[in-house]
Amino acid sequence: MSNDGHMVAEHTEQAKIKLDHVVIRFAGDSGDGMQLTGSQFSDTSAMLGNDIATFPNYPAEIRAPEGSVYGVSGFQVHIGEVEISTPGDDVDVLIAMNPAALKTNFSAVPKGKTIIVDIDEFTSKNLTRAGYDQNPLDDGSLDSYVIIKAPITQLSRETIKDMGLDNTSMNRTRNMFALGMVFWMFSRPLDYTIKFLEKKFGNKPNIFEANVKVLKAGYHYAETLELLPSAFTVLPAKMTEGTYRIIMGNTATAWGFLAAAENSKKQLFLGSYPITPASDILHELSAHQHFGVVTFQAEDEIAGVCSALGAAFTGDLAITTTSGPGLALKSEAIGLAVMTELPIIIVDVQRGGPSTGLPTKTEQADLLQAMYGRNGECPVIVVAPSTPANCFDFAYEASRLAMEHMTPVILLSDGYIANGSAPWRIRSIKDMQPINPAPSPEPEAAADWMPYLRDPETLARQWALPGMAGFEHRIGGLEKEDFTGHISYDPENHEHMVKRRAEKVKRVENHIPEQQIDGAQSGDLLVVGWGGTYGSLITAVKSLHEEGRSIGLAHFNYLNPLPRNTREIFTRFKKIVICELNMGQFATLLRSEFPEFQYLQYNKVQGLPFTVLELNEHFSGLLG
Amino acid sequence: MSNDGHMVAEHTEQAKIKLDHVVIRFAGDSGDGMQLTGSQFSDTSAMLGNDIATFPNYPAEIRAPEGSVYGVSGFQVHIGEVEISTPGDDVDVLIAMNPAALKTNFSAVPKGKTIIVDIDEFTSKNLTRAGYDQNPLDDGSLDSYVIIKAPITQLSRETIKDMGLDNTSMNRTRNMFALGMVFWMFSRPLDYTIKFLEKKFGNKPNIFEANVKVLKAGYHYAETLELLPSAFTVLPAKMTEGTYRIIMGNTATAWGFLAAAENSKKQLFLGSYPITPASDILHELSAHQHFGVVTFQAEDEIAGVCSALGAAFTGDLAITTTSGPGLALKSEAIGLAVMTELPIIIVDVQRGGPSTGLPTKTEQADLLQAMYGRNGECPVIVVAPSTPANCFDFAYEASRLAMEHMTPVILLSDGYIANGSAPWRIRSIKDMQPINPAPSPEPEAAADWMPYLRDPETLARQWALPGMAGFEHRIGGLEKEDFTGHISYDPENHEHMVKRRAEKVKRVENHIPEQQIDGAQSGDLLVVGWGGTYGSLITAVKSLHEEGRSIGLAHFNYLNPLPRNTREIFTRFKKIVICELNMGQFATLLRSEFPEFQYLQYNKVQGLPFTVLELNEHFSGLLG
Amino acid sequence: MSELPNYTFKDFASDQEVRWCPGCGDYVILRAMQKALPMMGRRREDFVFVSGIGCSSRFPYYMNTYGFHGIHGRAPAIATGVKLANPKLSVWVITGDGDGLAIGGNHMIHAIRRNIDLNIILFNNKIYGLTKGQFSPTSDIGQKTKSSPYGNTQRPFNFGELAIGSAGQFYARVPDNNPNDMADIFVAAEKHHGTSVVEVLQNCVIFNDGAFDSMVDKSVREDMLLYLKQGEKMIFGKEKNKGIRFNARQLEAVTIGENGITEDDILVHDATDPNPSMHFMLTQLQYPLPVGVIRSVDSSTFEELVDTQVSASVQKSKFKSVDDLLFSGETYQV
Amino acid sequence: MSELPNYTFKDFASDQEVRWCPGCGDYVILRAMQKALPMMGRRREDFVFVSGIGCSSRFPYYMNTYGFHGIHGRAPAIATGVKLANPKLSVWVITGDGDGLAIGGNHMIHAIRRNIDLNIILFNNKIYGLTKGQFSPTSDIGQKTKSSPYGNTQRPFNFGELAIGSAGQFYARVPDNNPNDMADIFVAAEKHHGTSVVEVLQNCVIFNDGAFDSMVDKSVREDMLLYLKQGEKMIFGKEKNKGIRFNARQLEAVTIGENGITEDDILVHDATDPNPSMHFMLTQLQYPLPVGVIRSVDSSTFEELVDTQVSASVQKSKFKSVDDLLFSGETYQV
Ligand SMILES: Cc1ncc(C[n+]2csc(CCOP(=O)(O)OP(=O)(O)O)c2C)c(N)n1
Ligand SMILES: Cc1ncc(C[n+]2csc(CCOP(=O)(O)OP(=O)(O)O)c2C)c(N)n1
Ligand code: SF4
Ligand code: SF4
Ligand SMILES: [Mg+2]
Ligand SMILES: [Mg+2]
Repeated sequence: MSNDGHMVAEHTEQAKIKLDHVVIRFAGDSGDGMQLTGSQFSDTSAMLGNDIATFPNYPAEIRAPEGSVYGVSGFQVHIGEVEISTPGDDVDVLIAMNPAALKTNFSAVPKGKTIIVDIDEFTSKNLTRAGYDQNPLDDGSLDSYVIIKAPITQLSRETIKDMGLDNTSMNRTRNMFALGMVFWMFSRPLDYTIKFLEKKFGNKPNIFEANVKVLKAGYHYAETLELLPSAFTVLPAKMTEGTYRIIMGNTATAWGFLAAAENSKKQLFLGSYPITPASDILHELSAHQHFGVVTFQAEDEIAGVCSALGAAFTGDLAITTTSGPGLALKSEAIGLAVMTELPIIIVDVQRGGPSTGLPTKTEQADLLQAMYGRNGECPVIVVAPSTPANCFDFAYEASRLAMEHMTPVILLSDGYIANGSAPWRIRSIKDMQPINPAPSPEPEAAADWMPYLRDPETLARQWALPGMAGFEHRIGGLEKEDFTGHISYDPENHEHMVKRRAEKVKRVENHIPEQQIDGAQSGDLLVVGWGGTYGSLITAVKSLHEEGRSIGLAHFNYLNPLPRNTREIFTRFKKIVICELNMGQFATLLRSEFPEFQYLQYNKVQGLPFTVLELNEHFSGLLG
Repeated sequence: MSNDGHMVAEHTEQAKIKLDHVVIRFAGDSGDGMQLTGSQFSDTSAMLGNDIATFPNYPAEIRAPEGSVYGVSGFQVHIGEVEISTPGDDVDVLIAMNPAALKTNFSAVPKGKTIIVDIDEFTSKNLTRAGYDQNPLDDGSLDSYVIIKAPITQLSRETIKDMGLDNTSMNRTRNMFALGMVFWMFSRPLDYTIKFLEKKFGNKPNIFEANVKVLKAGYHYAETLELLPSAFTVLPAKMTEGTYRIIMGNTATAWGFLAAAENSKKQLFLGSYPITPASDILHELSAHQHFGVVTFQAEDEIAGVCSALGAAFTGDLAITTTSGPGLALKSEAIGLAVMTELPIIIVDVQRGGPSTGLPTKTEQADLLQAMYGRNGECPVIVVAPSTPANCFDFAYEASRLAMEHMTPVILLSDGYIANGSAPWRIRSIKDMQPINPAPSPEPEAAADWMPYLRDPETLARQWALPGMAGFEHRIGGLEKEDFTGHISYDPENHEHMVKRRAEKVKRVENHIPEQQIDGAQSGDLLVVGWGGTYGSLITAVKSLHEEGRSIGLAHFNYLNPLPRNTREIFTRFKKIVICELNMGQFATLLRSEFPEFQYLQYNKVQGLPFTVLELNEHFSGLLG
Repeated sequence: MSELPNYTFKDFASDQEVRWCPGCGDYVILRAMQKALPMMGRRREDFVFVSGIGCSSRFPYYMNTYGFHGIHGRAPAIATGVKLANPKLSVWVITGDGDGLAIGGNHMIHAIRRNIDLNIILFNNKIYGLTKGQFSPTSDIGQKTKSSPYGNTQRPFNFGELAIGSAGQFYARVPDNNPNDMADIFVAAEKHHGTSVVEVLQNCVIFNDGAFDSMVDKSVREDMLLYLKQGEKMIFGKEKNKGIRFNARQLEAVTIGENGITEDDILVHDATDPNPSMHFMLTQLQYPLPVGVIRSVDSSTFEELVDTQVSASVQKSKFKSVDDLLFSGETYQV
Repeated sequence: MSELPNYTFKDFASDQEVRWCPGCGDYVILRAMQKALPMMGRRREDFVFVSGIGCSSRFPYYMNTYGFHGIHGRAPAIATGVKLANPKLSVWVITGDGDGLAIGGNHMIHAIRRNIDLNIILFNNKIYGLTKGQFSPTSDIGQKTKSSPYGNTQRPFNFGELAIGSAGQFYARVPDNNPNDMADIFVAAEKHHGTSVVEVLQNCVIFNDGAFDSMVDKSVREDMLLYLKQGEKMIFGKEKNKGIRFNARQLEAVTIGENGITEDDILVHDATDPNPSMHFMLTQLQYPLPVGVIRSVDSSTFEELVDTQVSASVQKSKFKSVDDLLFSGETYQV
């Protein structure tokens, strides 16, 4: 290995494979702006027509000491000309802004792939902080990688040394240098980012100019040196025609609710208490007050859900958002929503548990809590989005089901899709399925109206709102007589009502689509998944199916009730394997619902998504 | 029908069947002292060697308007010379102190049985209040019953008219008159009750005397008139020799904890918030401070369980008690107990749900909440007592398991056994299974001690207590590295710890007894139940088994983990029917655990226990 | 909208039979409320009563208005949702000392500090009634109850003190033996702009009978209670010869004509003083016990601030439909 | 029990690397605590730090004592269990303005009113730090945060006012830029018999930088802060010519020598006055902002009352073993 003072790319021949997709990870100190750098890269790629998927990886600390391993922040982008469903397993190009970033991200890079480092940061102080005894750039441990050693700091400062900026501001431009390099590597234009910088630093022309200069310097540096692997150019993916935007899962969830409110002509009310990784939905909706949205940051999760219940009683489309520990706290109040038959939507963006667990990591271990985590017989509708983009659809769908069926709905998102982003083909909300909330009674009906009058088909009760003359009524958590809504301790009425509430949820199956299968429609192996694992599962299943294997994927978005053809689908395959980021919660559900099938399980509880590789191996094994 | 001004018994010939057990229900206004009357009767019977079971039935209101149907309070006693397992289905003798009491309790009395009424209370005002259009005593509707019309009020007042008591005090003695009558009917002595009254009214000799006078008056009245069916004499039951006492389920639970504290040499700490039907455990333990018990009535359920967790950290035997809605609120903190691997016992005295539901009624619908009602993979031990008396054993057992395995335990009692009472053969606590809590480390061990050092067999971690020098350590809800207890975001460690916690609970199966079967040990029908339904189930199964049918009962007290021979037991029967006071929660569990069996279900969700009759019919049907 | 009907108290009684114990103070409060509502000049359908769990919390079932019998302690949170969803409603919270100050204490103090326009009526009987007699956060030290057979060891809250400590802008205290005074205070609470808190000293005949007798019984109340009137001197006693003055660091009760004290020394009650210092000091008085409106300061309410902000955003926004948002910003064509 | 070791602050630092943002006020508090503990004359193993969730709540991991990092808001409840289980321990609660006053507000006010001997240190940075910048119950009206992009519409708590309104017996306030003063206040909190509440005005450099600068910055603090000293006149200002007097209904800041005001008009600070009226008035002052120990009144603590009652019961009891209970009363033979 040599270091000529500027940049050295070694083993470049290994990297010169034609790629139809590539995974790039930016890693640096929390202060290094890696999230911004990564999203600039992914947005630019999307504009060019690539399909993309991204995944940020924040440190748990807000701002850990500079150069420490637990202060490393990462952002991974997967771009492709093929359809991309996950942020990717293995990293093709790692940008490591300091030794700690290299240390913590190194294991994700397979041999033969590229690592770009800021050589200026590999000082002995930083190496010690990162826990290196020796400099990995010198000790041969990276011999089988493409190492690009760029003096990013020095060159960035050099570029702008005459602009009169202070030290900190100068250092802050480093990420633009790295970005410029990567732009060059993948033949991306700079103009999107320059426009972005203009907006961001509009009132600080000096800073704007410095960043652009450094961005260009990085680009030109890479270009001039011509040592970078340029075979990485990724062509646009074949995606359905239309207008697209890049959207994060949590943003999509928030927007889905906005759309549902407009299409149901309801005011949107959010009662919430911040919690990672759900807070962004609160932030996003708070920023959209201009649609008449009321967001109420409550004193705790219980007040959040209770305020939503009050708003639902008063006729709003009422939401509460949280993550696992918050769902636990809301459980008593969700029971009240079931009893009073009011529509609220509870969003649980799942994270690693139990207890505080791994708050910044992903997991699917709240399914049984969503199903059963309440006293008494207390059924609710449970749905789960499966991609960042369809968070929009299921927020919308959850709203539709809640208001049409007058019952709470739990929406199980997770940290992986909530923080991930992907291109989303935008449709006008006018083209979406209409929402017809349970009706309020007509004034003429007042004389013999009763609060538990039900729609004969859905069993939804009517929604009479405070302020409507003649419909004054009382509801509450004590068991109620059907129709009249009077408190009732009658044993038969209780059993009747328990069954009513169950039946009401069950009948939702008539109002949701049948379950689809991707890949083989029958045959050897049915892979079953739900929620946020779709990307990994479909990628693995598709590739095996394309290889001619008899494998299909039934990926569930509707978890309670299950689609009405579920049993039938299961009969079509010889083997069924249920893949979940938990110990087998959906498997538990399916066993109790359809005990006649044998379910295999594939589980992972590491706070991480499935990798396509491990799925491929496992499925291949099952297929024999 | 005739009314000679005093008392008339009709159809007495029908009642003169020789009975080996009899069910008596006292019913009157909340203010009429029916609970006291009933328990005097049952206690006296127990002293005589009868087996008994009782069940109170309070109104939901504290004190409803006099004479209203929802103000009726009842107390049922089942006494027998055979073994008694339930408070009985059908009432043999009903004492109705007013029309409302007759109205609400009438349906429990089969034709041909006896009803005693206070004729003085059948005024037109009271009849209207009770919702009678006509006087049921006059309209022929009671023709096929043995009606005893006694002028109880008039005679009570008459008895003590010269004692200078005020009106209210005079009326309050009425229940003693009724009790006196029933004592005579069943040839019970008065002295136990007289002793009781002496204690109760020790400082009010006038009142004491009045009550005794009236009690005797009732007794003599019945004796003199000689119209009462005297064939009801119930002989002592054949019970195991020993010292007995009558105990209520909640009291037994409280005492079980006291015993566990003494046998484990731990201070008992209870952090609780009152809720029906669990509050009596708090009351009972508060009354036993003299054992060094600390009871802390917290500001809410969350503070209750959290204070218990703090006390467990500090080395106490720590309990929290509640009912369904409270369990929902505690779920987040139970997750913290799982993560910190601290022993606490959470008692859930189940009641009718969902939400506030039917707070004074019984149900078994919190099982799945107990199993799954927490975020993340969060297993706990779950056990359930099955009779008022063995609430003692399972409170003791829950304490043993929690402290030996260092993990939270949920004890699922229910309103039926918690408020019911039964004879209990007392054993010395010295004869009970010893409790060996997870050890605190020895001072010498300080140097390389770690907070998650585990017992290789149970996987329980050591219990180092604040105040012990050299073992300062930190625990918390974030995922911890095994052994060291350091915060760890490591993916593999997380999966390892998730499995550890599951394994720790699973291994408890090696420390609990195998599941027993009552009745046939193999054959046609295995009845499966759990918790508080034991009395009804065993009575029904035994009677069918004695008739020669091939039926057995596997009644579970250990719900998680299940006894290690569970699967094996299930293989021995042709049919398995799971009987629960819910929609099938244990069935759901069993299906997911042992999907290879076909489970039939028999469910009831009416806030009421099973009746032996309905079980008999159902099982007979299944046996064909 | 048709004209306001001429309501009487009967219009506000529901068809449900009232099920409190005979003699319970709750009856008086119910009657006072049914008398007060017709005086408020509002339509029946615009009243919403929200409660938690407890004897007191049965209240909404007896009112012929909209009602929500919630879960234990959560009424202020539910009511906050109701009020934010429709600020035009007159929203009432009915709660007890257990419901509102034990499990519900947090929602209580947060509602108060936000100054959302709820009217919160707390039935303080110093006991948990519905669960049959455990001590509550207002029970006295030493009080023997089912859960404190040896006497309560937890110091009580002084609710007035707590309400003012939570930045409360309206606090009134009223005994349960004068439905007319009580009705007036309910009307004042409704008129007040912001969170209004009314503490009713309510007798539980079953589990804590006579808890307030030493203060509020007819035979003593004129000597023991200080009936506050806006703008008037704080004078009390059967002979109207006693009053309140400030002395060095706190308020004290004095007798006019004794030790050179004249009426000039007696303070004037001003519930509208924005600075709560005097009101806090009034909550410290045990003898005489001040009743009536202790503090009543109007200022902007939470729902107004929200509404103003939301309306302004709606007006200024370039987005008229969610479609505008979806297609805004960085989109691209494929 | 061996002699008390001669501790230095190093004895109280754990082996965990501190992970707060560089420049965060939390570092100062940590240092002050590690300095204060050796001054308390207690053994290391007797200290227990209990926290909730938040940046602040990471604190126990950095202390080489017993520690319990709990769940959000519940630290006072966990700590109550610790203290009741072993009253000999010195139990500390570390919490934030979100943890302690939003989700944990109820446990906070109940701990305070019970007067259990916990030392509660609330890191008030007027923001939720750990969740990356939402407003908290102490955030200012109008404050722009992630969850209030148009400005916060919720009026804040004044924590001092709330603590005293919760019947608090010890309340102190201290800025985060003077570890020595802070250490002294921690020692005073530990000495105090009953619940001690210390509010630290803590700077969050990332999400709410400079929130207290206008009051506590070195350049202004002598003029803006009122350093309270027990038994001394409340005088402040660079020139020590300003002071606090009572005027008609409240406290006010005046200049000595102006408008005929002399030092005699200036009040003396008495934190030990059992009547909290003056202390409450001090919490109402915005200028100058009082810092130091505002209230410190010793009285019997919750755990003492419990302990006394339990010990008396044990002594009086005829039951020495649970067996005695089981076989007592109404038993019978079969
Ligand atoms: C979550 C929950 N915890 C506990 C209870 C039991 N509970 C019902 S009412 C009540 C206290 C009632 O006291 P208070 O609010 O003073 O009302 P009161 O009956 O005295 O009017 C309790 C503890 C409950 N229903 N729900
Ligand atoms: C039950 C629950 N709800 C919400 C959260 C998310 N959460 C963690 S810390 C926090 C607020 C922290 O604010 P504060 O107490 O002021 O501490 P700081 O970080 O500012 O020191 C929140 C909302 C959680 N961890 N658990
Ligand atoms: S128990 Fe007390 S508060 Fe409840 S209804 Fe009866 S008297 Fe009223
Ligand atoms: S986010 Fe704020 S409070 Fe949290 S560590 Fe960083 S500076 Fe401190
Ligand atoms: Mg009460
Ligand atoms: Mg904070």
